[in-house]
Amino acid sequence: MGSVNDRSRDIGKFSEQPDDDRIICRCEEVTKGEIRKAVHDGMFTMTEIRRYLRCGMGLCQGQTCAGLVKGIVAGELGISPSELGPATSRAPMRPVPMKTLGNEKGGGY
Amino acid sequence: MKRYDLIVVGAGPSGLSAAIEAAKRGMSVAVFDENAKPGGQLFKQIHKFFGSKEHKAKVRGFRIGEELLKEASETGVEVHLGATVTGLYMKKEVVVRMRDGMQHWKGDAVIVATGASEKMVPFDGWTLPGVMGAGAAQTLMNLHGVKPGNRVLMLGSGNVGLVVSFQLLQAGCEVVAVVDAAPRVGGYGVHAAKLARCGVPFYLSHTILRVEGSDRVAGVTIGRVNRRFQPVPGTEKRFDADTVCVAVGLSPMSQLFKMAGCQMRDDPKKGGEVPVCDQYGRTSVPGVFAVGDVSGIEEASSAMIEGRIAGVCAANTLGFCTEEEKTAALAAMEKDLDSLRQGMFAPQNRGKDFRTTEEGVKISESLLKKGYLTDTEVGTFPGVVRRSGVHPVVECTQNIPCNPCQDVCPKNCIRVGEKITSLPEVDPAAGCVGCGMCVASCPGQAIFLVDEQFEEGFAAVTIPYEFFPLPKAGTKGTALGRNGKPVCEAEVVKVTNTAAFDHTNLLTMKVPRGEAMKARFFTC
Amino acid sequence: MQNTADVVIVGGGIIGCASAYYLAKKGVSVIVLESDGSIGNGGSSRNGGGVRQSGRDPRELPMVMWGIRHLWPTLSEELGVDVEYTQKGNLRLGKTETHLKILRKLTDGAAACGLDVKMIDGDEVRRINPYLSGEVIGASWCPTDGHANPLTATLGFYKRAREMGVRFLTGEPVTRLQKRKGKIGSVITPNNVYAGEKVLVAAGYESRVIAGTVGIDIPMQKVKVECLVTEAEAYLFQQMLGTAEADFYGHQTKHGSFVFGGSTGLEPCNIDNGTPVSSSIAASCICRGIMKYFPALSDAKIIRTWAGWIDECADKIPVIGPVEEVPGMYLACGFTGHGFGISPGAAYSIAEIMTGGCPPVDLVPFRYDRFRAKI
Amino acid sequence: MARIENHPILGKFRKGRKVRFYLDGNAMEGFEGEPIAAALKAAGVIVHRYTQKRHEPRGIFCAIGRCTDCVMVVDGVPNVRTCMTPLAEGMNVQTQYGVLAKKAEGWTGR
Repeated sequence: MGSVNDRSRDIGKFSEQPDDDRIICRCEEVTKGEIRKAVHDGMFTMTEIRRYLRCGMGLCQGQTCAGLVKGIVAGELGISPSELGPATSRAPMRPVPMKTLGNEKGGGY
Repeated sequence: MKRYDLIVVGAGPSGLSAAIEAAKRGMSVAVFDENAKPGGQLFKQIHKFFGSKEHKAKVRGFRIGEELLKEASETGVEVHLGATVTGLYMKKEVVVRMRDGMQHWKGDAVIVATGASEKMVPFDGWTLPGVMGAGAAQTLMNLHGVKPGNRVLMLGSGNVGLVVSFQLLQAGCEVVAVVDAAPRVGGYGVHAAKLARCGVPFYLSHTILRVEGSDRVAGVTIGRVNRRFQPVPGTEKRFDADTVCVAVGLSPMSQLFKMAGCQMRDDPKKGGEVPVCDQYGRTSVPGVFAVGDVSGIEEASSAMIEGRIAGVCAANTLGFCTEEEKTAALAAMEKDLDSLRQGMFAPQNRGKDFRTTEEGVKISESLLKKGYLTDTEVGTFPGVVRRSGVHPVVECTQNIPCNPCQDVCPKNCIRVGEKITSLPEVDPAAGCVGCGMCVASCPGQAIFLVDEQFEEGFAAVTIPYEFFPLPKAGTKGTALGRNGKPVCEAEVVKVTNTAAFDHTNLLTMKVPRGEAMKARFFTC
Repeated sequence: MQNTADVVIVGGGIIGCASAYYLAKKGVSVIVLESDGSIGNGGSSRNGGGVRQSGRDPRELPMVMWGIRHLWPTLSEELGVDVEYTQKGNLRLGKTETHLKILRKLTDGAAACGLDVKMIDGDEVRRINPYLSGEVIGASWCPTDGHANPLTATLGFYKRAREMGVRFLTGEPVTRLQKRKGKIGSVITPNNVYAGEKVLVAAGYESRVIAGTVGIDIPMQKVKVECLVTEAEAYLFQQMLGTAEADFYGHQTKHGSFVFGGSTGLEPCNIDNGTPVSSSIAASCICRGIMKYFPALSDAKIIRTWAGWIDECADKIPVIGPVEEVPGMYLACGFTGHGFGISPGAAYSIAEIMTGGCPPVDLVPFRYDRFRAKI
Repeated sequence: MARIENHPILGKFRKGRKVRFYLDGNAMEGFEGEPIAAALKAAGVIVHRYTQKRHEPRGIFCAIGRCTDCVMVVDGVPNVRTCMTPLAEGMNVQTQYGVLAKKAEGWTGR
């Protein structure tokens, strides 16, 4: 994300589409319409979209929907998905119960 | 903190291969994998692999997995299963969940081989139980012995969609259709042909309009799409299916690299977000490597070589082998890798629209649109000859990197030549003894033995057969054509199987002489 | 490209976004420059979501109390985004006499400022929150404290300000400020030069470097703190929680996840790899901290951890207000890890003072030149 | 029958001993050590949970522990990935509604 991103640039008006009610993020049940609307609310990056709508922040951490969301956001902004840059990835890579995560042993602990 | 010379994340084909090469050179190597069994996706791959001897061609995926595991254990690689790497932290520290606790390890080098996950495409009803990834279906039937459904519609005609469709048939499911929005079959034509002759219909330029059902899949409606992938009204077709499998590609599971601060790139040709790597798999973070699908989606065969290359490279960087040893080892590996990356389906050719083969033969439009060669087209390919006596008919019509047919024939009837992607040619003069090794070895099941002088008025056609129940000699039934439609009555005259065939039965059927070049499957 | 506005704000975190919003409400034209690719990608989205008064330095109390009374309750409606503000009280827990001593001191100070906060015993604590372990022997209890969602609150201010015509530019790192004829003049980035009558620097720790380019230094340091979040769980409680020892702090969110932050004690020494990255030991440490207080949460699965830099001021309260040495320049930084709850009040005050109005609370305690040697 | 008795390539599947477990209180049979999801699938159970917001049914989707669509309440613990969790004798498996083993107050639809 090296280049300046003007958040006031004209991306056209939001218009409804017939498949807006379709679920895209299966975990958090976020629809295509919600994602498209969020772009028009100014959420121009994958990070902002995630934080605004929670898509990709559920149990699977975006494993299934990240690419789909990216495509929708890019389409709405009129850019190529690769220009959007990656969403962040955070540990743990799989859900870990608190009692397990808190139980450090071996390997020096 | 415990430190290894090399930590490998993922015990799939590429990860194990990397570990083996490193351990061979004296490195202490630990491999962590979250699954209960090692081998990654190899143990779900029950089909025979393409390639050459060097690539373990004609060996079934799960057997390659077994060989890799044996090699890993012989070279002293520590493989930890049920060990989930939860993060790749600063200074190449790996935190692993093992059972009820967390372990911290460090590696002087870390090779990440976490593989890929299935891509998805949303459609109305895609969240209904019964819609699943093709890989999920493969896991259920090939690992757990449970049928994913009874009547399955496959979305996606790439190699995964085609291979899994065939495996569904082998598991006893019905495949009601293979559907793809693209205008042409994406995977190898030989994989499509295996399905088509079993009667599976192909719907190219079609998409799923909706999946019906309240609590589970109760039916699927597809429709044709125009060039802009928009549905064409009035072309709807409904299937009574209980399962939909989605095989629309794979995307690298590259999260660990992002966490480790590696420079990333979104590359559609590699399947998604991948770390920026050099030819040895080195990422922008020194000592962190990427191999296999996580560095870009390819076949398991190339993933294994990539792994070996990174293993050697890591050994060299850390002083476990000299520059000369590295150069020598890599030369052979890079040659093998290069030969796999040739032909129409090579990574660099993705999306290209080939009309003729390297030899200048026109590619079958019917194969690309319906999954089968027409009876008239088949004679234009160099593997298809007609002569007296038993002889192979090789219906291999695209340039793919594969040559076991050439290697297994004791009489040198079949020639691929130096270039592994060339179309196999059948030498009309060579003396075929009808051993059937070529039929059983062809990973694409595209070779048949034909004897047009079998009996007065009758020909014998030998086909590869990998289904249960297995017909017995004397069984009367129907010969099906390449398109899966009945051609004529047929009688099984012989069914053979030897250890060398590895579960590919050779079924010889007697058909009227005029149908010898049309009959390609048997049903009763 | 119009690079001139009445006010140029350096920093697109919650302070920058909220200030832009309150300024825009007054009809002021605003440009916001954010160095990161995303809005609010610093501490604004990496905190525990506390909207609390208890446990704060008495100098901060009037501002945060005013914000909780006047701004937070209607913020969701005002911004058109659910900021998930929940005002169900704050329990600051203690397990030892030493803890209780710390808590009593904080409570006495806050009560003297007029805050409704008191010490309660272990049984009373468990009456409010029955999931707390028997190890808890007492707590401070402030019923008007609460929590909100930092992600939607930050982006909500941004969204509303943008709708009102504020120009936001991301990926636009400010390299220096430039004075002109003794006053603030322009704001310079590698790509552009921006000019404003007034400039607000609200760039977290980076404010120190940026203010330094016009000769102003704020004594603060960068401290990396870490948080984690569980999967969504059944609803257990609605209070904001903290501990005397800062083992952990956090709450259960509207969608059911528990968000907790905590301390390993190594925060000032932590490093990163270009972005604030979790350390390998913090999440485990926070889990152990939580389970001592909440045995019921031991099966809850952690799905994500994150880290963020906080701009810790030498005396642990922020710098808010004008810089007389550079007329036209204003500072809002050094929030020391408790900037989220106070942000609407701080931003509202900033907007008032930058437009010649009267801020609702006295800004003198937050002066940029208040720092003195101890002897 | 959803179990593959004899596979043309793989032959007979090696399974653990037969065990009894419970789905929403009803006794079921499966093989020890196989994923809970496989045992359920073999028994014709397809719906694993109903979602929090829309109350829609979900089942096996990835089968390798990535998508978490197949989660259920197992021995009282919600959000357990049934495709990855080995079946054990006497396990108490429950359909998950949102994050609970029963429909919350005011739950509409299924």
